[in-house]
Amino acid sequence: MIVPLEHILILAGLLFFLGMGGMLAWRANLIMMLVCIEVMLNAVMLVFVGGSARWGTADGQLFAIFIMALTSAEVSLALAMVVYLHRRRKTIDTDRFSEMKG
Amino acid sequence: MNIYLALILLLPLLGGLCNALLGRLLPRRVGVIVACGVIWGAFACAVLAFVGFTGPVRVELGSWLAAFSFQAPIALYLDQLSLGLTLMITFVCGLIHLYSVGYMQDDPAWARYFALLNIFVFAMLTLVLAENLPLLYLGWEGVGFCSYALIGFWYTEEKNATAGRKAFITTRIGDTAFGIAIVWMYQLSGSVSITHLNSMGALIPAAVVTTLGLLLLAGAAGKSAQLPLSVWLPDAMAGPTPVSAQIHAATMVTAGVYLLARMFPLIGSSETVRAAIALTGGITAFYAATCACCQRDLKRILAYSTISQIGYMVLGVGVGALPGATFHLLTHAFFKALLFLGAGCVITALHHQQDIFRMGGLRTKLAAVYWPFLAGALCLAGFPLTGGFFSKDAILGGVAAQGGALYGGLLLLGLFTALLTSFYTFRMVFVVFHGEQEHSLSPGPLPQIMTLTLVPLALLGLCGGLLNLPAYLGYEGVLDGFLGSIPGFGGVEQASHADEIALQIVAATLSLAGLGLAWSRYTGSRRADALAREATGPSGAGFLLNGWYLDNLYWALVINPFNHLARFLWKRWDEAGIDGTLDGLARLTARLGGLPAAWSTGRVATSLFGLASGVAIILVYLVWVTLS
Amino acid sequence: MTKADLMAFMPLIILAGGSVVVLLAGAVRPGGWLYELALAFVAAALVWTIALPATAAMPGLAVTPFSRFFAVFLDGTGLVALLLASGYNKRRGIVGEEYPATLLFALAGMGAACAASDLLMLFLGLEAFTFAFYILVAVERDSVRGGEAGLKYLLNGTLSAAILAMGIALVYCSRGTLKLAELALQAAPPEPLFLAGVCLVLVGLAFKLSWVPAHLWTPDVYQGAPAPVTALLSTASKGASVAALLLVLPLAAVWRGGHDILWGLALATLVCGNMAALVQSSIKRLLAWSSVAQMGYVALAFVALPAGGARAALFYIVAYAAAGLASFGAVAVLADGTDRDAIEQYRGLGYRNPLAGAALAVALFSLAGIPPAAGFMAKFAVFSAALRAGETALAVVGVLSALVAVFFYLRVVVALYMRPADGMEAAVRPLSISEGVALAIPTAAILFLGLYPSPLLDLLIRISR
Amino acid sequence: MEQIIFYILAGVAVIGTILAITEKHPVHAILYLVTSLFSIAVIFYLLTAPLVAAFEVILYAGAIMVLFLFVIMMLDLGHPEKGIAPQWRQWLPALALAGVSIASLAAVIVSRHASAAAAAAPAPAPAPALPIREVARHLFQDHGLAVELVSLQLLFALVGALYLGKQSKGGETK
Amino acid sequence: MMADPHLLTILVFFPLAGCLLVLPVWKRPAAARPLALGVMTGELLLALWLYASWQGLAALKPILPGYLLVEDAPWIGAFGIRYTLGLDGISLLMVMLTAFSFCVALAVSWRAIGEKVGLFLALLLAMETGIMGVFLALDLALFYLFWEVMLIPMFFLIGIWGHGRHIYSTVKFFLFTMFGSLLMLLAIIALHLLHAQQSGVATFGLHQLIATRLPAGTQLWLFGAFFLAFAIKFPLFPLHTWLPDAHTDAPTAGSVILAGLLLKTGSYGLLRFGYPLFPQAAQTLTPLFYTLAIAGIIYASLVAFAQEDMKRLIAYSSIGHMGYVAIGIAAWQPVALSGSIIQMANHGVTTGALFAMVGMLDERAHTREIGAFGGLWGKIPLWSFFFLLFSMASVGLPGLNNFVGEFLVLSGTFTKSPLAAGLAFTGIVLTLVYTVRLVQEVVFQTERKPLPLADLDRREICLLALLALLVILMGVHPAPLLDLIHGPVKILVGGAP
Repeated sequence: MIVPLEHILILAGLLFFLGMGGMLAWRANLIMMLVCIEVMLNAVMLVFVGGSARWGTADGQLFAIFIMALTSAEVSLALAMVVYLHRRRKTIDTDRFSEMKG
Repeated sequence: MNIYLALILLLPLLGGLCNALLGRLLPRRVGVIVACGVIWGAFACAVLAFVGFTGPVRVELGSWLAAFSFQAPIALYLDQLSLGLTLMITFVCGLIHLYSVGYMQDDPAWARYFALLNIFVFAMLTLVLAENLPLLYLGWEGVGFCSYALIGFWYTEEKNATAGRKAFITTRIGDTAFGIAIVWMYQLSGSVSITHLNSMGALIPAAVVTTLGLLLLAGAAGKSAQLPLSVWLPDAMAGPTPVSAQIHAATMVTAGVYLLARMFPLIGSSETVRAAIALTGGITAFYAATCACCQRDLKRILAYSTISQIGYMVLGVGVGALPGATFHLLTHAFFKALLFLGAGCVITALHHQQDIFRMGGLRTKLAAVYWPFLAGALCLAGFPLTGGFFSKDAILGGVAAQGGALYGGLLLLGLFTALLTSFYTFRMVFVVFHGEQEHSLSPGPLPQIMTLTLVPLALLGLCGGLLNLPAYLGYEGVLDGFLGSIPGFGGVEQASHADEIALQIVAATLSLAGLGLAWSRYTGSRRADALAREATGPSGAGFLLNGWYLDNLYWALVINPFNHLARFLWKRWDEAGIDGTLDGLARLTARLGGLPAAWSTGRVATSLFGLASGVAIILVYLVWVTLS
Repeated sequence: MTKADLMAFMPLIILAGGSVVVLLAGAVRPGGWLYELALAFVAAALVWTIALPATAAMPGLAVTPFSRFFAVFLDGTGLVALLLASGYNKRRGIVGEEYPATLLFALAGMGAACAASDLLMLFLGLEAFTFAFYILVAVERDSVRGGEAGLKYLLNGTLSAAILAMGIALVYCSRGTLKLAELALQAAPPEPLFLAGVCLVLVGLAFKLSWVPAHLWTPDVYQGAPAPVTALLSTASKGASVAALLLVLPLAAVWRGGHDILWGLALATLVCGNMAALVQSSIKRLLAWSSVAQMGYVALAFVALPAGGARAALFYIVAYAAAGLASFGAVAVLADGTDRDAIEQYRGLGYRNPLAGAALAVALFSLAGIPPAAGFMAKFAVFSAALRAGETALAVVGVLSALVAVFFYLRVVVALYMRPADGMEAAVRPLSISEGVALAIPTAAILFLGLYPSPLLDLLIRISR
Repeated sequence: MEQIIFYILAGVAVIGTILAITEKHPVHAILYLVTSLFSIAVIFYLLTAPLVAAFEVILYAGAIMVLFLFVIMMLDLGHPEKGIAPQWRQWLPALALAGVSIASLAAVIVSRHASAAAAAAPAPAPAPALPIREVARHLFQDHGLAVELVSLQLLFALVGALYLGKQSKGGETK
Repeated sequence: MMADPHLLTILVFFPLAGCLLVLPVWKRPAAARPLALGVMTGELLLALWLYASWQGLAALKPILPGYLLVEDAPWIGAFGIRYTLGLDGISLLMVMLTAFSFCVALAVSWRAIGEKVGLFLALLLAMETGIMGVFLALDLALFYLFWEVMLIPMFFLIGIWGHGRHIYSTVKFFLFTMFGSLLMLLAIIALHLLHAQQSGVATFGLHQLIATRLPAGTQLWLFGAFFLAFAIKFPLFPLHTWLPDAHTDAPTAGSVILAGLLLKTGSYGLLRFGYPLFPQAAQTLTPLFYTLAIAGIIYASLVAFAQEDMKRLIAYSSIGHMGYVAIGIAAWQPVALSGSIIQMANHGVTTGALFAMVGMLDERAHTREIGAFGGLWGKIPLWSFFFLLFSMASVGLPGLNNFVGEFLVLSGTFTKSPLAAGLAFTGIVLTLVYTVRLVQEVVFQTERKPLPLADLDRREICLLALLALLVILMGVHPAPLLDLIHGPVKILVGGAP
């Protein structure tokens, strides 16, 4: 381990919650929300890789790789959704999609 | 004996049921014969029972209420008191039934009438013959119901129906007290048998006996129209006149007296109770007599006089003169029934005119009514040597024998009442039958059966004194001897012969004085003046005419508040209060439900915030838990 | 992988393979017997699971009685949902092989999640079916609401996935393994990092179970998605999530805080769900909020985990699934090609479509917890577990909110049967056979479980041991 | 030496991320993010996970970000003047929540209990770097089923994207 | 004679079977009506047959003392719930009342219900099963199940065939009863758990649970929950407001069953479960119980007096009459308890009859406003005769049935609490006040509005004559019924059997 695990965790936590904060704040732009999700997932991967290094097992790395795969699947679907919604409403402002409420 | 007793009860019941259920299908003649036949049949049975009577018997006919220690079978108890009353009731009612045949000859609802009349007799006999209090209560309520239904017999007029309702409710107020007394006695002794209870007197604390006595007095006051529950009886005259004669003069209204006499061995041991009973009776007698002096309605005069006479009986019970009270009960039954029936004749003859100021001079035209009526009036007024004279005197003698300030006062009151009685009785007789007939309508024909039934009653009334002649005449009264063996009846304090003779002289004088007063006022030249003055309503007459405004008092104190309270509770409490609170709670819940619903704004960001805040909260909680 | 393992895993393989086959079949012969084909696969998986009670363990996956129970449960709901969808989708113009194939994939994902023996498989399974639902929710492309619902589900779902993953990552960091059995063993005093991980996993699952405060997507998505999808989403996905939670919860078994967190979640969910449902005018939203509330009772069962809460939760979720399928199924049938959604529009429908109306009414009574419906037995189980665990206060809250719930369920029943249907006469469309079967199965299940729950309860006792 | 590189990279990653999520222009944001991702990739490498590092560069910084750019350009969203950046009002609660969370998480991470537990645990101090072969063996031997599942998921990502991307026949409906 | 305990199952589920038979023909009234009649009559005959042979059954001494028949089978083992039905004198009385009341309900709705007849009959039959179950269940969970099940048909009955604000009323009715019963459910479970802790036996059986020893506080809480549930059904003041609404807006059959049976389930539950399970707590709450019952009697009588709708008036009178039942139970004394039980049956018959009669009037005149009638004795004498009879029974005229119950209740209560009994006596007057008002304004006086009224037809005469016969018979000769309940009451009051 090059640095204590705690430092990696704090870095990852910082990134994770930055991403979360961004996602909450960027309600007007769907693309940016997806970007923020990527940031969060990256942080998760960082933790896994850190853990893997800490314990010397491959599971963490594998989990990180699976997350990558999942992310690609989700992003492709999410972007298709963006295209679909934009085509319908000419906007990617999520606040505009609030027909159902209550 | 069993079969007689059972028949005495069953015959009227069957007759009543027969008319009630099949009345529409039977021809009138058959129905009427059945109705009268069963009563006379009952009378025959009563006579047979009398003949075979050797001593008190208890007869159990079947089970009724039986749960654990509470045992109230259908059991009858025949002793001298109940036997005497049974004889009287079946006889008088039999006559009244016959009378009714004539009275109701044009009424299409005869079946209902006779059914109720028969059932009334059944209930009254049950009351008298009951061995236990619940069964007595059955008869007690049964007569109340029949009275209710018969007062409102001509139901289409609101006045009649209301009068029936008033009678039912007022008497039931008394019944409630009676009911409480019954369950109390059950609680004290574990039994509701009258004989058993009467033998319990010594074991029950005095205070409790007093309370019980007062409760029973309240019950009797309701049924017997004593103050303060007397208001229903004058209104009850709305019913057919034979009904008034049978129920509201001869039988039912005396049930209270019977009850008090029946339970006297138990309650008589309390001085307070006796005083209260005597006071109630005395004041009621006076009160009703004053009211009777100013009435214009023939039947109302008789009604008030009934109240007054029952007051005498209650007074008699109060002073322990039970034979006297019973004596007066019997004679009163005869002459008051007679008076009512006579009044019924007059009213029928005059096409349902009841205002005495529109009568007059009927003496000749209705001679067949006049003479029996006069006989009844003499009895009522206590004219010397009539039955009423002796029986009333027996009571007053009992009062005199008590001594003391209270009873002295009551004696004076009773004597004064006797004067009033004589006055209003002859006022009635003179106004109706004497004088000119300028106002009077011409009387129509009367069925013969109506006038014929008056005769035996008149004879009985006049000769009723023979039942129980005073002791100073040298031999024991028949009735005293007959009743003497009943617990409570014996050992009545007797005034000395001299006192009794003195008292009778005073009474006779008062009676004659009243007669004279009425004579001077309502016959001859002063008649027109007096009538005119009374017709316009002299000052103070309104007070007496309206029964001392007792009705108005009840309206103001009870009925109006009751109405308002009922409405208030319904609208303000039930609907606005309870339901309003619940509806408000429901609305509040719905309003609160709007909060979580409003949280769901429909924007994605809100739901993401929800998730994120979940994370934040849970982490903060974790820190708080693990690091503290 | 031995042959025995293969036999044990065959249902999953059937579903996964089936989804590909359906895709291919759709490509080869568009508009063919795709739903029937999919049905055949689901039925095959179902029959296989019941008929061959084999157990097997492989890295990441373990076929146990627990997972087999859930396999039956999920395949059953899937079957009903497919039956419902076949007619509904035709009426709504949703054509193509995507729907049945995705549904099969979703079932496979759920099956994997329930059979997971390590956190990786659990995560993948959960995300797989969530992912499938992203597609299914938005499958009605012509509907304005479908897209919106899809977007909402997608964004919430990815965020929760990230949280879930972070939780698993923290757990892994602190213990160095992903195997559930090993994680549950090292119980000792749990270190805070591990607990943080478990907490985040809990939040991730709270999203899937619609627990407050992660519930806000529920009404919107339920309303926007096609009714058969909602039926599946509200039942199978909840069931799989309960299974996942049951797998994860032993990790925090000795930690008192886990109980407290669930306590808070249960309270908030019970109150929030029942109250919000009170003011709804759309039937789907009403059912959605009610489903939030129902999950509150599940949470209550989890609070009472040491006192037999697991089997209460399992029974509850089965009972709820039956009611959910029946109610959303009836909504799917009664919507009848229109956008009928307001409760007011259901006036008098109980007479015009007696079977669907009766199914809806029975389902509502079950949801309200009134005997003889299964919902009553479920609430009975939950309340007895709660009381046994000493959670009297929460049980009383549960009871009182159930009273509130009775009111809004009755509103629908009142509309169905007691309000005159003036001015809303519509031609009566007889139920197709598939719809009839799809409604009859859950309705019969509701009544059967309400009157004779013993077999299921005994089974649950065995598998939750 | 490696430590210093780690901290520098960490700083770069954080700053890159902050810039990315605050940037109004989506294209710029993507570019900032790529920077951040590169530095994380290097950190992965330093943490003896070269395979993940490689995938990070290839897949994340490469494919996915390109996909983003592609969509941005396809929808013609690359106009910063049209973009609506979050207001302070929107940032505030978001950052508050994030701040609270990260503070709590940090507290948990550095708490005494945590370090004590870590010290107590028999930590394999010099974790041997896992060879890629080993990782691959794990991947396909132990997690074969997971790979299958993920591959199916990717397939359905394709299906779903195609389905949603299809022009509906009826054209626009409101 | 064979004492087959399955008879009880048949008794409970025969109507349900009838319901399932009626459902397929629910669109054909001509087929559904006779079918329902057959089933209900069969049920009544079965109940009467049981009654005819009760002494023979009692001699056989079944498992539980005091019971004539007991059926016991495992049901839900996981919860410890058993299918336990038991018939003793009290249950038998209630079973007869139930079977009879349903026949009455069917008879009064023979013509009155013209829409969705089959559905109506099916619901009636389903409800009969529920109510039978309530009166027979000896397992608390089973009892609760039936207790709730009977609500659903009633909910539909009022909601679909009611009039006026029927939806409000039916929802109110349902919510009120649910409120109480849900808390009772918790109490039942809690009691079960406490018993399991003590004895290690998981059971809901009444006779096992009675043996549970509970600390005073716990007992009070649990009894409070039971009491609330039963008090709502009773209904006790101030929990009564659902009743006038539900009665008024229900169809006639609904009112008959509500008054005749549903209210009885509350009192039955209290005396079968509430008091025996929690004797000390019941003792503690007795003053409260008295207070509420007496307040109810007086209050309901006052409010009844102010009513303008006949049905509403009778509904309030029901509250008053049930107050006597409540007092009798509160006294927990053999005489009073016998009175209460008899009064339950009496009230069912009398008030059921009154509701039926108002229903008949409503069918003809399409109004129930008291002010609209008057002088009916002249127009429809038969109706008026029966109405007068039942009114008099309702005011407790001796010789008619209500008197028996009321008097026994008051007698027994007086030995325990003279004050309570004394206050309750005032109710006798108040009852008379409003009843006589009703009778006078409807039956007597003159006609106020010309209404097209026809007198009773043959079916109605038969029905009312039967009821009248019962009213008189139970008033004059209540001994057979009192004998029937003697043993069970003795066991109840004596504590553990």
